[in-house]
Amino acid sequence: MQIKNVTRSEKLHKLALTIFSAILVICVAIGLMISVSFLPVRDAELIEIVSTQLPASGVSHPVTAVLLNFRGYDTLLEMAVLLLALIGTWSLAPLDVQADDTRHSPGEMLDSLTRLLTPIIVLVAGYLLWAGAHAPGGAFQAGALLASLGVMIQLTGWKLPIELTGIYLRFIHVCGLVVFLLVAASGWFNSAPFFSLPPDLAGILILLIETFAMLSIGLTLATLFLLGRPHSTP
Amino acid sequence: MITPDLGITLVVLPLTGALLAFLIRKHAHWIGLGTALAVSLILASLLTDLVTSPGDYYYTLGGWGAPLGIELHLDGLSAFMLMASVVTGLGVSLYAFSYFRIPPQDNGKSAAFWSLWLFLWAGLNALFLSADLFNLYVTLELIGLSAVALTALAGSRDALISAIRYLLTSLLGSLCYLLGIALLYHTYATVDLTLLSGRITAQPSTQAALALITAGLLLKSALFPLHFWLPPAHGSAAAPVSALLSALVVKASFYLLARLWLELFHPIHNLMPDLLGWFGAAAIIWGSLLALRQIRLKLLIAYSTVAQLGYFFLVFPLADNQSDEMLVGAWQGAFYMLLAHAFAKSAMFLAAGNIQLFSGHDRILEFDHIAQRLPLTLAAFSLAGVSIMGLPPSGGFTGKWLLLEAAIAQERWGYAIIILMGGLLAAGYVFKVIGHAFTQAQTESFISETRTIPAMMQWVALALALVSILLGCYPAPLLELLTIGNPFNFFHPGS
Amino acid sequence: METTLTPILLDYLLASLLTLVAALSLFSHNLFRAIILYIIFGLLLGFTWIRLDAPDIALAEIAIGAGLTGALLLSAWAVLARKDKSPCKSKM
Amino acid sequence: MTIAILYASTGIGLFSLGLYALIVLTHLLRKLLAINVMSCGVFLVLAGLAAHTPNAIVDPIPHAMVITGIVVAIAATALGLSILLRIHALTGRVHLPGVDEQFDD
Repeated sequence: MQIKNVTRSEKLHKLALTIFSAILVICVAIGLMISVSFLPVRDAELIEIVSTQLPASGVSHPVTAVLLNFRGYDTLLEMAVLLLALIGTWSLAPLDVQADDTRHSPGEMLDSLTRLLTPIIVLVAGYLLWAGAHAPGGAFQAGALLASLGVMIQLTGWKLPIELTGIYLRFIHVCGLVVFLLVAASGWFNSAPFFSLPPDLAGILILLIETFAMLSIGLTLATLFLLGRPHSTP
Repeated sequence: MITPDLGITLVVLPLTGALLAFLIRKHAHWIGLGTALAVSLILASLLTDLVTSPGDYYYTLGGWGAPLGIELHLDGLSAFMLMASVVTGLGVSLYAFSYFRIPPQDNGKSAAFWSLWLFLWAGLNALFLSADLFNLYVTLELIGLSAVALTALAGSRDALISAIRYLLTSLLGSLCYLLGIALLYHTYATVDLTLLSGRITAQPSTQAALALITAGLLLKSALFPLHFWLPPAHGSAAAPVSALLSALVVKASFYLLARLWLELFHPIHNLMPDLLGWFGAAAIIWGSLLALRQIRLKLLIAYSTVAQLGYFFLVFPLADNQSDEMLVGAWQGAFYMLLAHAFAKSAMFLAAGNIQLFSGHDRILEFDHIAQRLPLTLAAFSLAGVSIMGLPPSGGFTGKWLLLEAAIAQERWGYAIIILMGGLLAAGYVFKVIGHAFTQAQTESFISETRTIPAMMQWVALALALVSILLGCYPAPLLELLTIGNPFNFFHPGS
Repeated sequence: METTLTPILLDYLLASLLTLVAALSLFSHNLFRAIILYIIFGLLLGFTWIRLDAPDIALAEIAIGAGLTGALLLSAWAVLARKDKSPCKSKM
Repeated sequence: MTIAILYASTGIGLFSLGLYALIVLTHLLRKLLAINVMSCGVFLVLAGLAAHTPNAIVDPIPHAMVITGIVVAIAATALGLSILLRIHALTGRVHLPGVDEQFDD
């Protein structure tokens, strides 16, 4: 067993660290507060540009237009970040160790609740996805909802059949990025820059990207949870 | 005329490769190698285009244009960094192709390595091309998280602990950067670098953003005294990963800091250049002294990175308020050193990887006739050492000479002495390794079984080291490449 | 529009509650309580986003920031708690 | 004071609080919590100020940026937790050893 032998010098060291970081953080906070409170009201030029270009983006909800069209490149890279977190996590905790985990169901309550909630959640996710074009919602929120469904199903003791953990599952993980890349590259065929969506098709293309993005995001988030679960073999 | 889509291809190709390597795990190494070759070809044609029609190129993604959409920017400086990334990346890919197929490495690890590395590569190239502050944040996260995952891939206790320390540091750095971006956005209503550089004024929020962004990027580029996370991470990762981390990842944040400095913060700074210079000088001395004290080869090389990073930061005081010629010279020196260091340091880490695989450890005192048994690897280490020390003819020498010239011309003797002393100390730690490589093991260790090292892994290390030497023989065209598009005297467009 | 410019009591309440819950979560002695408080913090932040007229962020924050992050944290806590109780700790 | 400034200041407060906790706390899971609180603070500054415009028109661009940031944050948290669990499985410890502290106690 590790014996904690806290000497006086260690205590002093810790106290010094605490005081030093408290002073540092207070200085940072005061400086930032001052700079924020002196922030002038900026002009609305960019907001006007967003609203004038909105009709050309294919959707009428500005946040979705920014995420999937105006700044779609950011979203593409951000989905890559999510996928790479999955790959990193996966390399640390192989899925096949988890698959043969023996676990009892936490009870009928959760079981029947899940049965009840599953169709509702799928419906709501679908609605959020569709609504994203003109109202709050979109692929990320819908994907997160699907992932929470996945978490709930895992908590009821359902296990992923081992034959599904192969390339089919991985294909759903990447399909969001693949479709996004394909749509983005389609600009090249019209000799337009990367990521340009033709205005008359933009709406349908964005819906296409978002559908697959929702599946990928949902499954990736659910897999991240699955990989982090307690398993019997350490 | 330059083909505008070539730039974004340098991001899309590795991204596609990463997805394929994740999908088809069995052949991940072939996918990785193919991607590396394709990326190199694209870069070659991009460089040819840029040299034949020099200029400053902008590419509007989605065709929206600056304040609304994201723009890519290609000039000599970004092309130079892309070259560093692609040449090192190609070398490391060739090395990793053999490295991850040596028996104790399992297939899952190899597949994970290739996807993570290709994501990292996409992030690096995206960072060097981006002209949008928020997009740069996303690329920083792509680079940071893949670097952390690659460090953790080694799987040992030390690697995991340094990986999580690296993760926390990297996230702290990105959050500081993002908060700075938030302040800039709400002051000037844009995150586009070119637009911002026209609008920036000295305001409280801008000063705060300058401090936050600089602090975040210094943390990520491990400038002394914020280097604490670097040696354990670079010292405990797998050899090809250490090479990538030391050669490219820390330099990406240095590049970003330099770029923001040149385009945004130049007119509003006050004490900052001198502060960065002092920290850089301290890093050279402190990093070299610690490198001398190390008993493990990879940690020695990692501390040498801490020291060499210090040199790059000397450019901030040396290029501050100078005539155009002097300013350009100092910046060329810093970036030339950066390029030479990328090749030399990756060669060193790959050589160290060979030695570690060969003898099962990397304890310097227990090296047993490495020079006779791994001549190619030791040649690679020594040649890379020549460039790190800054002896002529080598890329390291050219870069250091340009910095020294600037220091002497400005009569900043302190910096000049530090530059020379750093070289002497580097000679100390490089010769310490070479000396032990020629002799018998000093401490009697039970002779462990040695392993044969694939020829490819030895030749790649040697080739990268040779490139870092060759950089010193023909510096003129590359130094000229750096100035295409006038990245260094942004505020004197007339001259 | 004028009403949205100056903060009302609710805003002061939310702002101080956010800070308080965050502080309680970070400096709570019990790890489980810290995580639960963090989830409550995420939900409060979700309300804040609604108040700030950002329903998209509110949805994402509640689903991802509070919900899924909370689930990940809790399952990690479960592993830590189970291992700490087991006798294999003595091998340290 | 406007709503925007109030919530941005709260964001600064959360950022500083998280920064302090990140430095002082040693438990790795708590450090990850601190990072998360910090990023929530940054998001509050970024999107809280979205209405800091004439007539308080809300700017959608920071909103999109924050959604991107939230996804990046959960990716980082998940990666951090998985490394933390591996460290715990290998060593039984969840605290970061000091820089000068040897890890073989």
